[in-house]
Amino acid sequence: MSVKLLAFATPEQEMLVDTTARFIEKTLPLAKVRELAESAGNPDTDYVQTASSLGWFGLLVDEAHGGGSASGNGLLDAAAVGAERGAVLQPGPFVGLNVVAHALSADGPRHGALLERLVAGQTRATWVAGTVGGLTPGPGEIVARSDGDGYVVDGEVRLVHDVAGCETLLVSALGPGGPVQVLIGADAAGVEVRALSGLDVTRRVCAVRLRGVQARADAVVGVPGAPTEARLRQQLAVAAVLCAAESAGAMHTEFETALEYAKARIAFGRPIGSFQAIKHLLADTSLSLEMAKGLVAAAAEALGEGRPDGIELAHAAKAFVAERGVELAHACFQVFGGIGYTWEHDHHLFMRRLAADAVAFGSADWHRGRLAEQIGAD
Amino acid sequence: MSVKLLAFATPEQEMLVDTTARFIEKTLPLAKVRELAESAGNPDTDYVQTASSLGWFGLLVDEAHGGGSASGNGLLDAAAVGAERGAVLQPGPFVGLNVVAHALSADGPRHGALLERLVAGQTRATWVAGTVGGLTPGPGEIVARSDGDGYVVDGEVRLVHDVAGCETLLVSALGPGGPVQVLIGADAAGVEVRALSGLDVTRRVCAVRLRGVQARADAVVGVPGAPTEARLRQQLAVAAVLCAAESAGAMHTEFETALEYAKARIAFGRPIGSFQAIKHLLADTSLSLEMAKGLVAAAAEALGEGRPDGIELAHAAKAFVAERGVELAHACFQVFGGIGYTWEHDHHLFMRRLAADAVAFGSADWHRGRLAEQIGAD
Amino acid sequence: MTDPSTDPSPAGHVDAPPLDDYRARARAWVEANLERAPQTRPARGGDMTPQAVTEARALQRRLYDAGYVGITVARAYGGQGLGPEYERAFHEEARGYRLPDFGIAGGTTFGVVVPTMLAHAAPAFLRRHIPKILAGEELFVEFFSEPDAGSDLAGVRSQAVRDGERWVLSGSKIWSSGAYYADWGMCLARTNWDVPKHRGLTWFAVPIAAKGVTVQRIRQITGDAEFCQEFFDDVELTDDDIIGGVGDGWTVTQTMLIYERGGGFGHGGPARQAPKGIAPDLVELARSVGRLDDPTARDLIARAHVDDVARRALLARLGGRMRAEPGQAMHLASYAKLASGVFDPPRANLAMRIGGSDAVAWDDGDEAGARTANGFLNSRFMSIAGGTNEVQRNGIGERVLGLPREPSFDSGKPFREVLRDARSWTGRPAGG
Amino acid sequence: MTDPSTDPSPAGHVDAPPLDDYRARARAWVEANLERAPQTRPARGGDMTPQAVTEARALQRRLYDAGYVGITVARAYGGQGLGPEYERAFHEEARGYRLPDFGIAGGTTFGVVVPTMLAHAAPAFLRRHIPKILAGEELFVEFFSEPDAGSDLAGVRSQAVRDGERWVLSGSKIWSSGAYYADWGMCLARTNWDVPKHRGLTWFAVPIAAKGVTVQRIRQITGDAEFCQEFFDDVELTDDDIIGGVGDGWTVTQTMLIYERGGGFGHGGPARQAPKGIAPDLVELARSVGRLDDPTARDLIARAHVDDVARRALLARLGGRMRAEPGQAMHLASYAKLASGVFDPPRANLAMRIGGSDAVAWDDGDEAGARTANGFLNSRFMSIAGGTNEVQRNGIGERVLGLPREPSFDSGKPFREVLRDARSWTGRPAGG
Repeated sequence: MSVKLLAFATPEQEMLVDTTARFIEKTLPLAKVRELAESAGNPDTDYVQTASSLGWFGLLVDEAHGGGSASGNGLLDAAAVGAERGAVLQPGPFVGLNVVAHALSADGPRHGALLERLVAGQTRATWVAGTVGGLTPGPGEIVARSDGDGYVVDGEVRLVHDVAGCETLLVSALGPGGPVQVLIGADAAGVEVRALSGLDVTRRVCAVRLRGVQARADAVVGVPGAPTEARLRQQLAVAAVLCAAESAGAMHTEFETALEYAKARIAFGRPIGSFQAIKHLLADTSLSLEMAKGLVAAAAEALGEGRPDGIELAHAAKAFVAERGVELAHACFQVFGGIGYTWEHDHHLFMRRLAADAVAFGSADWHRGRLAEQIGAD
Repeated sequence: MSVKLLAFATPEQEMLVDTTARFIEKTLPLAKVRELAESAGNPDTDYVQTASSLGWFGLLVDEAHGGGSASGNGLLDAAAVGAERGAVLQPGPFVGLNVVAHALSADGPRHGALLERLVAGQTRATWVAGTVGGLTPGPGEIVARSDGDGYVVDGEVRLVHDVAGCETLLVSALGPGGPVQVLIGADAAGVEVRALSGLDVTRRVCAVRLRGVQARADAVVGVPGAPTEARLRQQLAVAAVLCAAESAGAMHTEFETALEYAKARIAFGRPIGSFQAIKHLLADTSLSLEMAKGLVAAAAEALGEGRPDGIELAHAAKAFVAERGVELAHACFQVFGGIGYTWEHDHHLFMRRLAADAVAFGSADWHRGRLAEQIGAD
Repeated sequence: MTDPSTDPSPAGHVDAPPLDDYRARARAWVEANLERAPQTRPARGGDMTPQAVTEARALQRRLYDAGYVGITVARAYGGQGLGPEYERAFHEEARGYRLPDFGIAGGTTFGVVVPTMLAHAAPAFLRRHIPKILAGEELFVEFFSEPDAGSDLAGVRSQAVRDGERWVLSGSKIWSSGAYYADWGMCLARTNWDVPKHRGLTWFAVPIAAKGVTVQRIRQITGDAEFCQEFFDDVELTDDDIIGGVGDGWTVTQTMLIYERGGGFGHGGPARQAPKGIAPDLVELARSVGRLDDPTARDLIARAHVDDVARRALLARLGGRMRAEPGQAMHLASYAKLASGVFDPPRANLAMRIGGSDAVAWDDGDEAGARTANGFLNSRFMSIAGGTNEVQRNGIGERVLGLPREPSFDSGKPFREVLRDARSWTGRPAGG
Repeated sequence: MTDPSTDPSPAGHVDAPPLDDYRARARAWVEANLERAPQTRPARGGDMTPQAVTEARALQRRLYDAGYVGITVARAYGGQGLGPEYERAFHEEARGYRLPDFGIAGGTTFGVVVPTMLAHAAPAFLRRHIPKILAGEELFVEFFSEPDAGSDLAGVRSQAVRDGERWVLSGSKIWSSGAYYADWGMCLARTNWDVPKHRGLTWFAVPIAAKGVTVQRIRQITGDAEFCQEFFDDVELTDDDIIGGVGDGWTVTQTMLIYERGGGFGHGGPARQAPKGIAPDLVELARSVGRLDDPTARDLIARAHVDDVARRALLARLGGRMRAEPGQAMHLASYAKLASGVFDPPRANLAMRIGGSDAVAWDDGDEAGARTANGFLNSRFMSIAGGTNEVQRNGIGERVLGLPREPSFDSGKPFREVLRDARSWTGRPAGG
């Protein structure tokens, strides 16, 4: 049951989506996601390497570094993959790793060796960004002081995804001349990673604390200041779109499950889906879902094509999906009734994920705030 | 069909409500309200005098000045009257006049003669208040400069109710030492009253412009500065509660009319009210209406008793009714369907009134803003 | 049913010119023949004056003679028989120029009636009417809703009774947009009372000037009067006036509803007409009432913008889905209709919040306030007209999502009995 | 039906002491015998430990012996036979002191089960059970919902079959709150399959320790497990265990639902327990996440406060309406239930917006985040448990507003046939 995030898919996209869905179904279906959640585990190396062989981590990377898209618009392809992942509540690595790959790829050959290994699934990385001058959403922040021709970075960021198994962190910090990004080893001196308890039991989040961590000049990504500022806007938009795509996938499965339940469950001598109350709730919810899918695809398309409205659409997509995802989970809960209240039913896994995704990489309030800043600017 | 704003009413309150409802039904029923609206007319002197004989304008006034309540809580009584008025979309005078009477009554015997004539329906007055130091909601503002032992006032306030037929205006202004209130003749030099076009065709609003208008010392109401500031908070709360009471009445009739229509209208071989879509919409709407009535009564009770939470409840009541009133009109419109789209059907008169009331004496946003100011203060 | 939006047959593309040549010629013609449109569209009330109609007809005729209307319509019916890319090219070149404005009836004629006729009417009918329509001589409206059959679209009671060679039409229709200045009505009538309600219906073309037709304008909630009610007092029609087959009215209706619901996306419709920037209408409103710097107003505008782009993205997605599932087009179009019905009212409320007191009372000539207030009063139009939100939700629930049907009390028996039984509703199933 | 909330008979007020004397004695007893309650209530998960239950029983016994439980209950049943003003006086004096905490089963026993029994059970039953309940020896829960009968409250399939002098109970119940530490269940069972569903039901008191009763705890959405599922494997009961008449279960249920829906306002309940100030829970949350000065957070809190006071005002209004229309009490109580069902979820969403990332991930021991997240997961409880929002809306629509009934497929025929017919639902009325 594919999410069909794309109303039109090229044969190459169909293939990518199909192999992705089959890989997930075979390797980490929902029952195994649940087991992993109960044991506080994370996907193993095999999972990551197979995923890399399907192309998950190279979609935003140039071919010179082992990447390549299915359709020419790698972000649109990645969004389609993200939706299939979200549909089965896959844990990471995905969004964070793709953001790092995207950032390194944009930086040309400087970090080419690392990039190639990321694309090939030989090593993992994620993005650590708190509040960087209002360009990225908190929580927490990191400051970089000049130190010779490098930096010393300090601070804490909570709500970092997919840190488990990472060797490298792409850290966004506020430096003396504006934003700066540096690569830091996860085991470098002064790096402390702390697991947090979380609402979303299928995806672990950590806090990352840096105390006087050294970053040499060759660890810098991009050009600090205005160029990194522009880069951060782009990175955040990519993260927002991919996170929203995963949410749209989660919305899809949650909705389909409620729909099937409404057809099967009998009350008052009838299937409950024959009552207008339930039928209309599901119709409205499916409208919301269609809009969410359409908007995520539109944002991915525009941002991936480098269109001027790409970043704005990314903000809109994340804002829409953040609110509508939670609303959809509520609506489906109402259809499930009591059974949705049990730990054994999968509903709560989706409700938790959608509420957590609503905050990850910026809440609806935060993204609307960015849009509001544009008002009157044009 | 009484609104029954009060779940419990004393026999005296029952009597007040009953005579009010019968007076309205006989004198200015909806069909006549509509005629008055089409001709841009206003209630005549007979209407005002009979209303005064029912006690409409003395409920907030001490007995020494001809006033008196039915239950000991004059504001609660006035809210019950307001709800009956709103149910038949009565134009003024009511809210503005009662606010003026309330203000003069609080000022002791200084303006006793005017007060007695207001209570007796022999003359009319209304309240002109724009933005006075954030205590009252705009639009517009008036400034008072000292001039001998009196003031000269300048400024414009839009959205003034019930100016037609008024001889006296109670003007709230920002003076040199804080807020000040003065009585000004509607025909005084420098006073310009301009009728506006409005959404609510059953109640006319005007803009009042003052240019160098003289107010002598004996025209001052209350003590300028902090005492008037406290007085303005109270006046605004009274206006908010009475306006919300009128809205609750309008909500009541609009709802009852939609309910009857849902029972009578046939579609798809059934009365439309037998469909869950319509039934549940009306159930939710009636919940909202019950809450609105309960909250307006609670606010009137507390404010009328002088309880410390009175003003806070008044803000809450106005904020709730402002939003829920418009929402109720939308819900009923959905029940009426096409017929609600015609000028001949009464629905639009209620929709217009409720949307206009939502702004009068402060929008929901404004009243929530006042509540938000209290957060952390206690 | 084929999807008429993507199947312009019986048009043929035999001798189509190269697109670039066509575009260049169109540009030249437009520049030589059309006036520049004014920068801002005048705010139009409901009124189309006879003079405005006459002017529109003349301009339409010029375009028709030059071959720039009916570009995708077959030559046999007065069109050009070209592909939609030619139509798109012409409209791109004509942007910024004044085109014929037939008001709301123009939208009905060209957006709904013509494609529906092309899909269902007999060739003889099409040869008779389509060229005249394209030339601006026949403006059509719908005679569809009735006072007692609003959302219950198939519950019409106007009837056409066969009388020898003739049909005799009686009854009443309502909510026909712009009928007071149109030439014809496309009218749904019951031709058989003894079959279930969807099966006894037939569409007719009715000349509004015919004997027995009375048109009355309806004063609307805003005070305007662009809609009408019609009364048919034994109007005589013939078999030539039938669109689709006798008793086949519901099949025709299904096509019509795709276009009515805003689902006619084949020609690059709504999604491409996206306004630039963030909710420009609300930004203009906030500016005109001095609230452009108010954080609450800015948040509301951002909120509206998010929904706006989601709605545009929905239309694009639906276009794709309809191409993939043409048989579902009518039901998928319900999403577009429902989105308008669900999102228009809160957006209008939000405008009222931004407008504040200026949207409640205004000096004459202060357009921002009046426009916001009228927008508020009008905002449930799409939740009600042409099938309420509830009807769309039923359609989506049962036809798109496959949910079990509701108990039906009007589809299993002759329509005559439905009306009788409804009068004594008890909530008990017939057998219970 | 009389309103049991205002009719404390068969209690008699014969030798009631003057209220002031009573209050003074109560104060003295409280000061001498009770501990001060801790300032903040400890956050309690779902668990009632055996030790906590034992402590609560001992404390309850002390109060019982002193005459401070069952104050309004008749003396014949172990109570004091006094008016509600005495109960209110005692609780005012006891405020700030530690009272017995039986957890969620305590609320069920004293808030729902006792008043329902007093209204319907036979005197012999009441003499047997009420004194023990008041003394803390018998804690009751409801055995009401079933896996296949949730909102369809009367659709229960657990059955009690008469066998000579005995009744034999089989089937399963679910969502019984706190059954794992309770003594008895008040159980609704089908005693006749050959009448319509509301007419074949009977309530029984079932000892949880009885042979054939199995209790399993259910792990909930939050990870807690305060609810249980029970299995009945030929449990033997007698006529003495019946509450109300055989086949009269629905009458008893109607009383019970008034209390379940939060409509037991007779003793000055919810409306008086208003928290002081503006949404203190949300203010505390905003403070703990450092957003108390954030304008968006402040607006959200004000928004929640407006709804909070409107809900309290609703309860006060409903209390008044129920006194005026006691026959409508059960249906009016649906407003209270629906208000919770409708307003709880958006309030929880709003708390999540205020909590932001702190409500999504937290260090162990950071209570604000965990509490907000759990509140979110739990927020639909009142929309679902004990009859969903939809069921309440139907009740309000049909019974309070008088709207025409929906077609019913389960009330006009034996329940046995309802189950059979539902399996082959077609949406067609039986006769169509």
